[in-house]
Amino acid sequence: MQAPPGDFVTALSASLTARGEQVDLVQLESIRERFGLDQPFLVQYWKWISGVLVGDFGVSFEWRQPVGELIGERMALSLILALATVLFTWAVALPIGVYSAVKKYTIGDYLITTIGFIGLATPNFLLALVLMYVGVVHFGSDVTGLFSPEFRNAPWSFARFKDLLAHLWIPVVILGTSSSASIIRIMRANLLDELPKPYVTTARAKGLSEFKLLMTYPVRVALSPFISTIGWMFPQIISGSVIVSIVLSLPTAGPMLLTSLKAQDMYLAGSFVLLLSILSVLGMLVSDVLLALVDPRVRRR
Amino acid sequence: MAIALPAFALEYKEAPELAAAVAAGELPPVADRLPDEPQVVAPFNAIGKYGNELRFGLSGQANHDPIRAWGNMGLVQHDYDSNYTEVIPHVAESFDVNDDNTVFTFYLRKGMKWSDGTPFTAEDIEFAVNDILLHEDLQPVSPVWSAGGEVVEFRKIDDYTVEFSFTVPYSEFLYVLADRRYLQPTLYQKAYCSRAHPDYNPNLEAELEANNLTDWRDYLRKLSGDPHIVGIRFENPDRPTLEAWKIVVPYKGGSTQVILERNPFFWQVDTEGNQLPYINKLVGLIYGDPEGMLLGAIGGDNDLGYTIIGTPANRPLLAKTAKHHGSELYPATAIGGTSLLFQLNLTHKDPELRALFNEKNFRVALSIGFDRQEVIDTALFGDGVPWHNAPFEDSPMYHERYATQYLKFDKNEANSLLDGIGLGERNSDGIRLLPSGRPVHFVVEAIDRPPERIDQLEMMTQQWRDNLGVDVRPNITETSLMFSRVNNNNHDAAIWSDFASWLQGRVPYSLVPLEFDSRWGIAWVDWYKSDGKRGEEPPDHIKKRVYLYQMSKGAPTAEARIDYFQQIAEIAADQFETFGVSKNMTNYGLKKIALKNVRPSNPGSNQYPLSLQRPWTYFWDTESGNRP
Amino acid sequence: MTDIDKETAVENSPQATLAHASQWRLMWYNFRQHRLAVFGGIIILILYIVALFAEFIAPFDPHSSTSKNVYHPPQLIKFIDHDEDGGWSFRPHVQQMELNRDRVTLEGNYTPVSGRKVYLRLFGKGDPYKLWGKFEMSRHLIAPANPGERFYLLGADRLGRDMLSRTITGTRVSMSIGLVGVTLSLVIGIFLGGISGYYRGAIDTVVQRTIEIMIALPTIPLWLALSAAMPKDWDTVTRYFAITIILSLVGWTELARVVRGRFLSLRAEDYVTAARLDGGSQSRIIFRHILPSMTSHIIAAVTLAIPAMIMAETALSFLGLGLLPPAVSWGVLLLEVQNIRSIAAGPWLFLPGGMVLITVLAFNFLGDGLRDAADPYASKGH
Amino acid sequence: MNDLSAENANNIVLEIKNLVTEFPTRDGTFRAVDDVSFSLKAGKTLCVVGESGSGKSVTARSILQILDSPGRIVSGQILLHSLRGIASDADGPTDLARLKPRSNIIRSIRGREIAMIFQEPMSSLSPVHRIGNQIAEVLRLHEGMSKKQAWAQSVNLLDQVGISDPAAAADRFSFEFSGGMRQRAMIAMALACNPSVLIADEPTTALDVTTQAEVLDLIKSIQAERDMAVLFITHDIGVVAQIADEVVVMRQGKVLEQGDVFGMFENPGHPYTRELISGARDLDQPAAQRLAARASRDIGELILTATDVRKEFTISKSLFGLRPDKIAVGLKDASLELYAGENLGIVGESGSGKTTLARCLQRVYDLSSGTIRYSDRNGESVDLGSLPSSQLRPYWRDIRTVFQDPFGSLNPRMTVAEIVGEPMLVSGELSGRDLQMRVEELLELVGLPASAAQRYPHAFSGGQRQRVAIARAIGPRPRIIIADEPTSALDLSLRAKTLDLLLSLQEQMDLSFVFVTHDIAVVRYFCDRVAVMYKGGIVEVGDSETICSDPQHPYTQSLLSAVPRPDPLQRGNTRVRYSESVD
Repeated sequence: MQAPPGDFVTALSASLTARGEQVDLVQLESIRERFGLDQPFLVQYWKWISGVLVGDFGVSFEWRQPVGELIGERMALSLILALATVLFTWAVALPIGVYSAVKKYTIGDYLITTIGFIGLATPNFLLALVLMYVGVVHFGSDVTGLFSPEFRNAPWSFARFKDLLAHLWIPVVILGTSSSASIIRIMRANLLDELPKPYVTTARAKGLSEFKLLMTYPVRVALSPFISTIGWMFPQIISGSVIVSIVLSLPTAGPMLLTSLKAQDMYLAGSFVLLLSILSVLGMLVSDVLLALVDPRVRRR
Repeated sequence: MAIALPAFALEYKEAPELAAAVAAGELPPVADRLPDEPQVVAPFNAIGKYGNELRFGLSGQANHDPIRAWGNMGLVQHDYDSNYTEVIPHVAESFDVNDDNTVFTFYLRKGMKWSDGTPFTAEDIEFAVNDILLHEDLQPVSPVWSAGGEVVEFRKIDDYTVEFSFTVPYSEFLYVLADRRYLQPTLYQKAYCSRAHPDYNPNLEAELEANNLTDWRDYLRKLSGDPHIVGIRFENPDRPTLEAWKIVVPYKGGSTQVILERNPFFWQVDTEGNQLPYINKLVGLIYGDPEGMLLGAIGGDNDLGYTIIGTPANRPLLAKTAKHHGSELYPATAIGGTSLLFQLNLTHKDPELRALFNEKNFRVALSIGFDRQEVIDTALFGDGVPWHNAPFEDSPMYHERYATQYLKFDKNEANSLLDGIGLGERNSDGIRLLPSGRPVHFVVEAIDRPPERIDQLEMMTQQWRDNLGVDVRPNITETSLMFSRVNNNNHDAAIWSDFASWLQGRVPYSLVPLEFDSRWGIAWVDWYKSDGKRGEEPPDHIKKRVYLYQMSKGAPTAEARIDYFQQIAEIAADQFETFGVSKNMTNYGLKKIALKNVRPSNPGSNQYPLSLQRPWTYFWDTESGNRP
Repeated sequence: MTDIDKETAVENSPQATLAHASQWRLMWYNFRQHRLAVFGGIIILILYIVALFAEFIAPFDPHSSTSKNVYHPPQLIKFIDHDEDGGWSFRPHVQQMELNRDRVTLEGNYTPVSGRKVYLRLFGKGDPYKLWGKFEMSRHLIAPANPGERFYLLGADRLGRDMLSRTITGTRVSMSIGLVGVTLSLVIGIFLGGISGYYRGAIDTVVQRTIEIMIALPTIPLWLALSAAMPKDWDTVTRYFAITIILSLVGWTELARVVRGRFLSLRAEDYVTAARLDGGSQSRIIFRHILPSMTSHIIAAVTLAIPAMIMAETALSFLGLGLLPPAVSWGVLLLEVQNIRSIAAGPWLFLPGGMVLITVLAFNFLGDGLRDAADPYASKGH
Repeated sequence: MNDLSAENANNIVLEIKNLVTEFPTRDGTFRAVDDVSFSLKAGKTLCVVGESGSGKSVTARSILQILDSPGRIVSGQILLHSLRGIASDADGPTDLARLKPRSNIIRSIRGREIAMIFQEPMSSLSPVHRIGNQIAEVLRLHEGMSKKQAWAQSVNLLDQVGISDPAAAADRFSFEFSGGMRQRAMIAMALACNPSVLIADEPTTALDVTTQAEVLDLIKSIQAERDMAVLFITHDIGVVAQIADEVVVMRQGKVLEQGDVFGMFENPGHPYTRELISGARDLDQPAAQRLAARASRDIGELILTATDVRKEFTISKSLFGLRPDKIAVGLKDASLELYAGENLGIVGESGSGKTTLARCLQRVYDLSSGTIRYSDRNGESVDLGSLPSSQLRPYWRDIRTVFQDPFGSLNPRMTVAEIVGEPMLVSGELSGRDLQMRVEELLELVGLPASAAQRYPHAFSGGQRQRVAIARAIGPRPRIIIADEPTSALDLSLRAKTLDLLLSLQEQMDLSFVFVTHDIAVVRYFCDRVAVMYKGGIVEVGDSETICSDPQHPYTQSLLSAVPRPDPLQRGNTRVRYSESVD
């Protein structure tokens, strides 16, 4: 973050003069030493990190507020968006993956893989903009942001939660399309490995119906690699959500990260990157734990 | 227009919400809330109805302009009806200026109160000026507060009279007090803000600790706004203000909307004694990026707005969708200047490029070397007139030669001019060569917004390469990176756009290199800024212009000021340092048709914000009086 | 001597010709079965040819703009030309359109000019250009019959520049970024994957942990930080390479995992132990015995990595941190239409987005087909 | 139909008449089962024997219509005369062939009237479901039992099939069971609904000899108890001789001969049957060729001695991969001698450490402790155990290996010429024209046409690939060849031929063999001396004939008694069970 030339103060003076404010160089100098920006990089970094360990994420230069206050709700919303996308992806990818594996090399299979790839291939920021435009112009729906105006600053209540869900479907669909494509292919590959296995024939010899047999045995076995891939996909969803949030002006971590990076607001930007990374590592941890729960082989070995 | 009506003849009325509060005993009756003689304002269309809310949009990084557009409370303000050439009383009831423009006396309204009910007296102004503006921790103060090298001297004559005096004539000072950037005198209530002030609050250290701050200046900013950047004042809902609406949902990092509500002690009434403002609440929706704001506007979420969304490219879209939510196009007029100001770096560090740029014929060749009409038809959809960075014909400041010389496209003349200054040779790609054999190649610095400015630049550089064999490359970068390069004089050329109206309150930076905006002579700007300690001494013709400009600040009459500017423009026309592309044209934002008392148009530049129209007289012309 | 038993007499059924088939012929035989993969391969071949001869194939100079054609809609090529007296002749042409703009709302709309046609000619003369910066040429694949006229098969952008030419020119940058970036991450991937796969022990754990950390980092914020750190005054070419390096810095982890996985499974094969017992040196075992059987898998992994790179380039450009105008790539073209007015003014402006879609689809099908065909021995037919 | 008297015709449970099953493939339809007819009688075991690809397994699967796609029954009848259960309605037997594979009727028969067990113990049970649940599922499906009832019954069934502590076993997963226990669980699942027919598709092929013997006894006892008809599919003549009542011999989809087991073994009708039986019997005694060779030239001097060779494997490392915290002992202080020109056998069940010993002799593994003294051509002896692997190269030319899996031991991407020529090319001994000459000579030696040189491994059958592996082994004129179960992946008929080839090569090239196997018959045929291994240790060493006829160590005795003799007359001799002595 420190790499770009100049620092917060040069960015501040730039944005002010851009709007006709008259800011004197000497005044800028006083702001710089008040924020401790004139100290060497390592000193600043050490002060910040030691603060983070004890829960104080430093103060944002631009907003003169503790970073903790600023990013609190935004990180929570980022988490909600990511979780919603994961659930959406699972709900979509699982059945489609199973269908395309069972109906291998039929029209249905090719159709689904193509649609899946289209989801993977369309740049999601483009999809976001077009969806937003269509939403506003043709349906007149209030699309921007995660809350309609009256709920934006309201305390957390069930009504606000309902309002959140009403707005959440657009970003979730956009993010979901790109991630579900790869998951469908993984599920299909896993299932194709399991179908010819002998325990499937044993189950058939026991007299189970095809559908029941499919669901209880091969799908159940193919589920465990499926869950572990979700863990690996979490970071991808997090970073994808940054772009989509910027386009849709969502009150999540994305837009604020971009503006803080451009304003070179070090502590704010640093905290975001730190927390986003922790979030994705947590995602992977959760998926590993889930894997152990689902697959006895992992548990008992 | 503000006419002084005898206030006592009126029976005051107030908004229903306030009447209820008065009945419940939370508020004193309206008569006690208003000053003895409240300012009486005649609404533009008609007497309004009290109504619920008005919505506006804002976007971008720490952008306060759209919020403060609704209320700037200077002692005086520009007069909308005199096209901003005159200054009229505002917070001050009246004012006198001595005949040699050195002493300015202001008379306040008796009984006028802050939004928390405490009386507003000369003591508050004295505290704001002497204890904050001129406090040594906040030096140096902006040059506008001094004249002839001497800082302003402030004297409180009695509870309702104050006096500002200078050693030399400074007629422009009234325009400084009217400017939205210098509202310090009426910004700080002594009782409320003294807790943050070292001289008044003994246990300041403890309070700083409690708010985990380390510096009293941060505490002052948190309470009542940044003393240097007055725009930053909407973070504290308890801040006592004189504005028509006070902040309720503050503008903080990460907030998605800002809400301001009616100030029950607002000191203005309409001609029928109704306490203003008519509209109860202002809701500012914060968007992540300009596209989001445009979408909000198309969806009807912006009742009155022209900044950011009002570009020529958006106009067809705004026009088409306005019908769906009862809006109409709202003109944001131009007060002068050009859509793209092209500035070659005349104090370039590379001697060969410096010599080339300082050749007047080179600059003339560039100006007449591209087809302005083609650029206007393409990048500005034909909505433009070739023009340099100067006031328009209808402005008293108009200088015909400086505004219109070398505008006609003449490819052959341009090429012969270039041959004339020794650039006859060309390399295999057809690019002209400098005497040293180096190809004529340089980079123009530009920021990534607004899009139509980049389009104009791309077309100009394309035509220079094809028509003249001069290889100019645009380098489109992020604002802060461009400034860190240009301010250190490491650029070849740079572009911006400017509203050169040459009216008071703004340095005409394409005439005199006194601010870092004058990117054509950064070394000279350094020289003036450091009183000669840094930078480069400018040639005589620039020194003469700066002298004339300093004199214009003290010009006793408007005609004297115009004469000074005509002389400056005459010298600048001879030098022809910079050139423009097209007149700044009227851009169009959106306004709800049902919103009344709104002036037919407003200048696009944020130097003359909406507040000069007295937006507290706006009202919803619907039977419920509420937003449709 | 024991007699040659019955089994060696391999009758000359189709299997026989296969017997001599080397690994590559076998893969090709298997690959041909995938209709979709073959189709994908053809599209990619065409795209790379277009990328190679971009200047020739594009009808106009991508930068030349004309005010009369701002947001000009796409024109349909009509092949049969009916002249006045009812006769017809085979002369491909497009209907000329004219712009008139509403003074107040600046809304422009195009109306056909009756009787005015722009004729097209194959290999006609058009805007002069320098193929690969060296060969002075002016012939284009399709050019207007009489020079000076212009046609817009895929519409024009906000400066009246021909979208078809700009998209074709963009192909060169976007497709090559994918290639260069992937080769870079391939080299790193094979090297690190190989080491950790072959030597195991400490090296392996170290490499594995770095891979996991790299994957854990959310890419976009990382790119934001890296790109923000990139000095902005580099010209487009250095910026282009800096971006490919950034992309490959993150891309190699996937390839390293594939390579390591293959290495581990092959190490356990008997014929690798046999090769060691035959006295083969370390390098001979790796390059003569292990690597050949991995090339097919690496190719499959590569073809799946390229689309990810192309998508990344568009994402970077969107954030304004990738290539910037006046460079032309699909990412830049998408950046320019990343606004509401473009959606309203001209949906055809989103063609580059479509090109990204087609390319990624083609690469994925090709990659899938290659991966299935990669192991001629493992998959004994479907 | 054979000459059995009419009265036991009435207890025919299942009759197959002129069954034809086909597989449509890319290059034309492949007829796997061609006009097969036979019938199963209650309480009787019918063995279908044939080599791989003979269609025996497809026939079995056709009965329950669980053919892998795209296989389907073209014609013929499968008549089920089940005495009880839903199918025995008035109008006689139901023809399973006519039923649609997905119909309810066929499903109600599967697992209820006809049950089936399979060959792959490893993957025939789902790894993620508890054993108890997988058994209970059959009960709840067909008998409509409640969850609790079904669980109790499955614990009871596990007890019946001889699994110790059945209640705990029901709770565990398949990967926590040994091969034998898994097969018992499969049988328990098959018996759940007391079916009238049990189809066993090579259930013991993948098991060790001792475990196989126990499973065969289990099936025998259950059949007697429940008067069940058993269709037993195998390729092992020994197993047929032990358990079959009637035998059907199949080859390439056709039934060559069927009849009573004793009649069949006395005077086999069809020449192919004769060859099968004699092939098994020949193997069961010392090779004539070997005895002749030994007569003409006796065993030479000592060339390889391994003393107290110990090998430990680290299973899992501690957190930072520094100290191994869990180790498994692969080999416990094994000592062995090999004389020039001799065939030393190493026999033992899976997990006995015989392959580890072979790898240690060849120094593929580093030894944990112990020495391997090898005296080379000019008499100098060296301890291979202590040499670093870089100096082993010359010795790897004298001691060569032939691997077990023909498919895994040849590099699929190299031609036969490159594979066989590799040792000589690497050592720089030969190149170009003379290398090619040498390769063709070697191929001749192992009985492959010179034209095979340019072909790739995928063009050859298992037997031919093993010959290429042998050619590679003898390339650098070695003195010792360590063969790790080279014949166990081959069909019976091929096994003898390969062993004969090795014997003839021994004579021509003065080789000595270390032959690792689990097949006692091969030991008697090929080896002069044999070492018997059990759980990492050598329990007995000695002349192969004496050991096979008069074993001293109790484990060797139990091992030999478990081997199914290819002679029905020796059926049912007393079985010795070896209970592990506490060591």
